[in-house]
Amino acid sequence: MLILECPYCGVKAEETELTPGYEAHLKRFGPGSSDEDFENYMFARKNPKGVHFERWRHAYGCGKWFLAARCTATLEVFGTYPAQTSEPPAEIVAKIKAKRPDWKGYK
Amino acid sequence: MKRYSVFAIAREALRYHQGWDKAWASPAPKSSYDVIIVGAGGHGLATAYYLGKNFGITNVAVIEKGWLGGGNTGRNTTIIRSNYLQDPSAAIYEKARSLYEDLSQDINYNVMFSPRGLLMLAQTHHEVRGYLRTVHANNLQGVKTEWIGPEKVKELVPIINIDGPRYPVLGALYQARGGTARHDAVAWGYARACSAMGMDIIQQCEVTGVRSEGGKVVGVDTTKGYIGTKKLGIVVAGHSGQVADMAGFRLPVEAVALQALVSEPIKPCMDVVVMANTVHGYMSQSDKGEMVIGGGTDGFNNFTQRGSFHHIEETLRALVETFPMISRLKMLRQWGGIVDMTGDRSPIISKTPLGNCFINCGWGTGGFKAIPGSGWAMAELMAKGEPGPLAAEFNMWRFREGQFIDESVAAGVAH
Amino acid sequence: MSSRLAKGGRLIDRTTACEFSFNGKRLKGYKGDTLAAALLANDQMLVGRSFKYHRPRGIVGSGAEEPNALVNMGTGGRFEPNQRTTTTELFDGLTSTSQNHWPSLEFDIGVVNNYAARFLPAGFYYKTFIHPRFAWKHVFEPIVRQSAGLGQVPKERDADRYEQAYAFCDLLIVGGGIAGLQAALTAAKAGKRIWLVEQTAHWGGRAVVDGVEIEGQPAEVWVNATLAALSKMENVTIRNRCMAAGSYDHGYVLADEKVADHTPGDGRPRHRLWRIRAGQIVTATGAIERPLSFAGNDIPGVMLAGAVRDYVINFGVAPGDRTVVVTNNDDAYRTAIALKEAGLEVPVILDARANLTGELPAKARAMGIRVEAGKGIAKVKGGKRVTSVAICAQAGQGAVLEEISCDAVAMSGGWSPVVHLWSHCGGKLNWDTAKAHFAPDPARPPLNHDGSALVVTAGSASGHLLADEVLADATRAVGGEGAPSAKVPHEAPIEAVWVMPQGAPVELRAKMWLDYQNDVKVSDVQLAAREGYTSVEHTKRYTTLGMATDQGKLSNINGLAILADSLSTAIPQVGTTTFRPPYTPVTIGALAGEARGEIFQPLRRTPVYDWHMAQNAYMEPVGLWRRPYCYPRAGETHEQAVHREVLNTRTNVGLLDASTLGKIIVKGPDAGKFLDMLYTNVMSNLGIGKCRYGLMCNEQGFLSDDGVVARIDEDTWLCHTTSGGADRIHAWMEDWLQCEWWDWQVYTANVTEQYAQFAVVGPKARKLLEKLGGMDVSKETLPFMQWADGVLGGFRVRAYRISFSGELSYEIAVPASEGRAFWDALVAAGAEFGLMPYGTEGLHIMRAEKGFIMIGDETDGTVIPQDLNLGWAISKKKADYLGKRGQERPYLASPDRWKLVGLETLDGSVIQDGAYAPAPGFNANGQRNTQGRVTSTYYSPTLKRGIAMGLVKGGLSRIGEVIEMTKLDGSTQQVRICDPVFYDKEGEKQNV
Amino acid sequence: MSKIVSALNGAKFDGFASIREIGPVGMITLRAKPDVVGLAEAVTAVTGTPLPALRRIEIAGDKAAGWMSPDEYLIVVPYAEVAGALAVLAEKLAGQHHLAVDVSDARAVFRIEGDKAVEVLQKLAPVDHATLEPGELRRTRIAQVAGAFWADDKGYTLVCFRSVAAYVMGLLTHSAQSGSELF
Ligand SMILES: Cc1cc2nc3c(=O)[nH]c(=O)nc-3n(C[C@H](O)[C@H](O)[C@H](O)COP(=O)(O)OP(=O)(O)OC[C@H]3O[C@@H](n4cnc5c(N)ncnc54)[C@H](O)[C@@H]3O)c2cc1C
Ligand SMILES: NC(=O)c1ccc[n+]([C@@H]2O[C@H](COP(=O)([O-])OP(=O)(O)OC[C@H]3O[C@@H](n4cnc5c(N)ncnc54)[C@H](O)[C@@H]3O)[C@@H](O)[C@H]2O)c1
Ligand SMILES: Cc1cc2nc3c(=O)[nH]c(=O)nc-3n(C[C@H](O)[C@H](O)[C@H](O)COP(=O)(O)O)c2cc1C
Ligand SMILES: [Zn+2]
Repeated sequence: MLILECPYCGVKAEETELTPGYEAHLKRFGPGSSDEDFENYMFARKNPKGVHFERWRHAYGCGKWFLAARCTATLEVFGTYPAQTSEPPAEIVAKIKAKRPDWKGYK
Repeated sequence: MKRYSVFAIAREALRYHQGWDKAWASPAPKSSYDVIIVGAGGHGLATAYYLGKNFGITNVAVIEKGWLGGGNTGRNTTIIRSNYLQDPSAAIYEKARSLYEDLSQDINYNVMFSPRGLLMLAQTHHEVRGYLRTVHANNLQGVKTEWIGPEKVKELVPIINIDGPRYPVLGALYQARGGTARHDAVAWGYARACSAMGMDIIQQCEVTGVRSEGGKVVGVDTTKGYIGTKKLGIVVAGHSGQVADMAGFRLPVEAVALQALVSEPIKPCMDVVVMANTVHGYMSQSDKGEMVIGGGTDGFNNFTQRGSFHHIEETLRALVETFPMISRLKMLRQWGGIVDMTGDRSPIISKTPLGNCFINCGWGTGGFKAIPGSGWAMAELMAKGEPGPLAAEFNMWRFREGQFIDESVAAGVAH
Repeated sequence: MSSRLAKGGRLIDRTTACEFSFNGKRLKGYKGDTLAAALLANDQMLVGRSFKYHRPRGIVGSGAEEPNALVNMGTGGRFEPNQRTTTTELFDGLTSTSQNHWPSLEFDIGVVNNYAARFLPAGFYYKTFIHPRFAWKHVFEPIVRQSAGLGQVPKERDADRYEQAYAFCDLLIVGGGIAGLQAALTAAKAGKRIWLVEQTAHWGGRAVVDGVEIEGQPAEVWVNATLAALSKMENVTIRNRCMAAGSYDHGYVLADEKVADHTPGDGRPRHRLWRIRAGQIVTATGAIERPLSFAGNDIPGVMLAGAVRDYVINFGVAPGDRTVVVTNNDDAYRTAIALKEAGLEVPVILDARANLTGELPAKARAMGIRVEAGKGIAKVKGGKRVTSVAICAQAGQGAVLEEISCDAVAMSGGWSPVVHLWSHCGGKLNWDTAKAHFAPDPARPPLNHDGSALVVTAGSASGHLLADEVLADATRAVGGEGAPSAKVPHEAPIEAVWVMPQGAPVELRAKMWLDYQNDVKVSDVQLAAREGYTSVEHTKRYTTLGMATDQGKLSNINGLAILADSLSTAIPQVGTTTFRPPYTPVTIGALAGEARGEIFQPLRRTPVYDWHMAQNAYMEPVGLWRRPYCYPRAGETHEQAVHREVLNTRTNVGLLDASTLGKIIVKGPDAGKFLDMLYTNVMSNLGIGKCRYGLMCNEQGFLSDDGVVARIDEDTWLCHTTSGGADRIHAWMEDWLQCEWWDWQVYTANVTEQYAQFAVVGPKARKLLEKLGGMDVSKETLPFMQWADGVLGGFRVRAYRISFSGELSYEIAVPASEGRAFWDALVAAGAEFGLMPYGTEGLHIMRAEKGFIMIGDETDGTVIPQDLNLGWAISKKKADYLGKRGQERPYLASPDRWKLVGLETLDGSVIQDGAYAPAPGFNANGQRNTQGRVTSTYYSPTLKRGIAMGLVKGGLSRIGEVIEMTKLDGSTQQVRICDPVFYDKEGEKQNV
Repeated sequence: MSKIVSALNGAKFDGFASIREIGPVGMITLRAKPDVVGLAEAVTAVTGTPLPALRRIEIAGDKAAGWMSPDEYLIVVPYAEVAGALAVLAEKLAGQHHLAVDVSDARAVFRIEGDKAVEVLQKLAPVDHATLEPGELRRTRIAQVAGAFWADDKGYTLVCFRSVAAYVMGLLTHSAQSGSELF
């Protein structure tokens, strides 16, 4: 039963106040994109056993989507940040690297 | 291998059961095999078994990182049914169900297949229409199901509350020869049968890398060293993403936790399996007497084999409404498994971008019932290099083409 | 013979007697007794039967660990099976019956299994009952099932209520022994917000029974003082009768408070489930004593030494007159001493260890108790109770040296820390060879959300067995210093004993019970090992060791030690099975909490809900809404009512409560652009005051919702969604705005519930509105597909000229607070026009008569708009919209897709719901080929025949063709493909 | 205006805390980013309060302004004054990207009062009351539905959606029953 801090309203929300939204930082491919790009956008998932960047919505609170860096094996949360972010923030990446030296990085 | 029978038991009883052999051998890996199956869950073991039985391929190793049957095969609610809506699903699940009918005799291991009847309650008009559709479809697919009214539901399940104020039971989709089997026995029985054919089941051995040459698989790195192989079958359920990654491709799969629980045992009170999808709960009573109850999935990637507790609460609320008598039973144990959910919630039995490497995954919340059929189809795919009709539509390219096999459409879920 | 002692009993109140019954016998106990203590006080040694062999079972323990003494308790709505007598507080009027036997506890037919035990070893059913095939289901399984299951089945609805509550703290301390109390006090003084929970009704744990001295006083004095100090502290919350059931990720702990189990029917909730979110969890859960494995160790009268001591000291109950003590450690001597001090006989203490150097053996000897070193029990004799023990050397094979008559045996195989809450979220254990137990490894704790230790352990839960160490550990666990001093006798080390005697032959091992409830013996574990079920998890599942209702609290460690021995490996190599919640079973009612009956789920009501109910409307769930399906009149079937409602609407005027329809406002400079992405057609060019029907698809291209969009002003649109779709579509809009197009200037607001919305439908609709008066609703001022604000009958309204029925139709929105009054006004004014309300089924039929699709009927998540001939609503001009790329995929673009058509039977009958159209031949899997299916099918009261829509290969190009459709009885019927618009194809009626 | 009826028409329950459905209360959802020019003035003009900061509600008599999200405010005014308030907002925020809508009828409002009023909420919402600051508006989950509440010295005001008012009343009633006090 996770708790994640909403970066918008600062509430340490328990999971039941949130709705999960799976992998973050997906790039949308629309008309004109290749079959492969579209398939990857829609379906291919990193699904790592380890550090994962993912989407959550503070559905029962401020209603905002935010992103979280979380380990899917230990459920440790390295940080949360606004959804209006194209790549994981540097300080979160640094924190993960410090804690998980063998982490292969976000890409 | 010593045949199991009541006579064998009697003979052994006289000497305090000192004479039984190992159910399966635990050899060290050979340097190479014709086929390696990664994952000794039900699907992996059944694949190996039918490779041997149907194709005579026995130079096979099944490699398991933990103890065989310890993945989802060892932690599911054992529901077996084939009343699926879409043709490809109905075909493979019915194949599996029919193989279950005489699996105990086939592998000389009592898997306790118990076709006690299964019903899926319809509690809204929408669900009624969805299940009627399934009955019509099943009739054409050769799957025997029927629609029954609320009185018949009550007759089959005396402990049910059919006129709950919120969601009265309007009828049910009934599969008389759906039911349950003893989950561990399925894994153990197949393992024993594979071992008897000379296959190697190598436990406590994790695959850590997949090696290829010229676009074709040549072997795997494991915690017990490198092992060569001509063909590789990846059958690792919740860990499919990880092993696919080793083989260099990505899957339309997310791993999430699915939970289940049992109550304390009570005397027999419910002979059939009941699924109530409107309120999200399903329940059966095991031969030991516990009520076996399936919970929901988390909506986030999770490899911990434990889920969030509120799903258990949601399930129990639903079931207390449907079966008021369970309120004063007690939850004895809860647990979770890591299920592999695909983009259309249907499985993948497919060739892969890597030559001679095949994958069987995506059974998600409902693959126990499919074990014999899936093994049968996967063995055919691996032996021939091309899918047979059972597997054909479950290829991994269907997502790109948009050819979904979507079961959720009939108001159903996939347990 | 077990009996009540004349004196003693810390916990009982001899002045308050409680009458209770067991198997119909009326018995007496005292307030403060557990049911187990009271049963023992009445010499009720035999309390149940084991699971598999139906062997006689007596009380072994005194708390949560008890595997045997389970009863059916209560009657009617308070009946409960498998109630653990050792944790059940006695109350006046308690009724109980024993379990798992027939016809009676004393004479149980099922005991034949016991005589056949040799033929029923672990896993026997996997090896047999294989032939003949049908026999398993029809012969063997029924027998297996009939003998399985413990307690009886509750028959009535639960008479009690339950509740749940949230709590938050810095530190949750689990366990109210001296470790828990000390940890709580230390942390509380440091200012932390503390919760302290204890599962029993009492404080102090073992120390108060064991005669420990703290700060020079009996432990009880320190316990009371500490408790008093804690109770005064604002930052401390204390709960007894409150069991921490499980620790979950990120510091979530469930604790089950048994509020009124001991005072049933007093009006309070029976249980309260606390959902505690703790910064950190301190488990001070103590240790559990292990049985010893000797032959006959399951005969009633053989008990844990600590439990025997508990009964004597806490309840003034003697489990036996002559108790033999058997042990491998010093702690059990406390029991011998307590028995002796209570004036009871201890004929001998058998200690498996050769050298006894501790203070307690010396004290026992000094009290005149015979102590035998290096000895053990070869066999316990007796049937339904112990009659004697045969003594042997621990070292040998069990040659009997002497037989000693006795009526009870107190055994101790050492103590195992309670690690459940530590282990569930991943805490690891170390094997401590010196103490012969698994203890938490502080270096490998379960992790919290920030990567810190989620759990720390304190006291015996850490593996410390001596009170001074316990207190020091508890202080350290919460970062404190300076523990109170405790005086404890020096204890010599334990010596691990896994079978007694060491070289016991198989005949004896087949009589040594590990799991008392599930009848798993030493020989069963050895068999599992022999057969290759060598992982401890395999052994568990093959033998069912530890899977009973006590979850192996007594048996697990002994079992894995036997397994390790059988495999000639070390215990840590074997490891433990997985610890899973709950710690002890939790009532399902408590887990369901308040969510029963009326508040099982939210039931969404429109402002007119009460009116519908007062009319006896037949309601149907639509999402969480409840909507009238039809309004049957006296003597009418639902079907008749629906037909009447349809015909009346088509000839007079009908009234529909459409308040559930989703209404979302979308506003901003980029709102038009946004809606053009969301809908398949163009919304940006919709004129102010106008309405347009639109479709929404998901990114895959599948149709997900539809509805009418109204342009309110320059930068505001109002989007109607389906009733079930409002929240989903609103969330979907926000998702795109927040996560993809966050630089677009668009705001949304879900105003679904702000309005009551009613459809006034039928040829006389306009007349009715004109009668109410206040705004011009003429064709000229308010033409089809336009809207206007105004006043009707004195109400502020927004009227839309839209039609889902093909009739002249207005949808009129008023503020929800005025909804009921407006509805009443319509009903009153409508009387002269023959107004009748109609329900969802009438709505569905009328839309089907018109060939309008319904989300959820014509769509099922696999259908694209093109399949439904809705190409006209898909803009060809737009470069992009959600779903466009998905629809370009080969399978979605294929000309072979099934497309929407009308369907009618040749004889006018109604096609069955869900019917398929078979096509010639079979597919590669032997399934009949198909060419289509019905999506909506009704009897049309307007046309007086069956009408349907369906998806058929080839679609409208096949109009006029006759195909077959399935029937449930396996036959088929002939059906003609036709235009899906069955009624008023030119749309003349709605445009008037 | 007798035809205006709140969701439960003033239902009441007295247990260890007293529960009252009140209303109708005038409410406006105002969506705008805090940096919108004139926003604070506009809000003050309709409520007499300052623009609320993160998670705060500013109360002035029967009017209030609450922070709902980074771009959303809740404006509370007497029911009859909503139209006027909307007009003021429209005027003051003209030309600025914003959205102001009347949601008075989409809501149900409850008062929970009594010494142990907080215990009623502790049974229903996953909220640590000790961490709430005075004047904090908490949006959260009330059992199975969304809700928001804030405290004053007499008790709590709880807001939920109108369609689930009866459900919420059921929850509050269940929770406030005498004999089920938590502490
Ligand atoms: C709680 C729950 C309830 C369920 N209920 C039902 C039900 O009622 N009916 C139904 O039909 N289905 C049900 N299912 C689904 C069903 O259990 C699964 O679909 C099925 O068991 C999958 O079998 P498998 O052999 O593919 O996977 P598994 O049994 O999980 O086997 C995969 C194996 O691969 C091993 N592995 C993974 N990675 C590696 C590696 N790198 N190297 C070596 N080995 C590896 C794993 O250790 C594991 O043993 C349920 C699942 C769960 C979790
Ligand atoms: N000498 C020995 O061999 C030996 C062995 C064991 C214990 N002891 C003695 O026992 C005492 C240990 O003190 P302690 O405080 O560590 O343990 P304890 O056993 O005295 O107290 C633990 C308490 O935790 C409670 N508890 C356990 N699980 C719980 C749960 N899930 N929820 C709520 N409550 C729960 C128990 O009911 C018990 O009251 C010391 O006096 C020690 O000397 C001695
Ligand atoms: C169908 C089924 C029935 C079960 N019955 C019991 C039971 O009676 N007692 C028990 O302790 N566990 C029971 N379990 C749960 C297992 O003990 C175990 O929790 C589960 O297999 C998952 O493994 P794990 O908890 O070791 O991770 C059952 C599991 C299944 C799948
Ligand atoms: Zn937030």
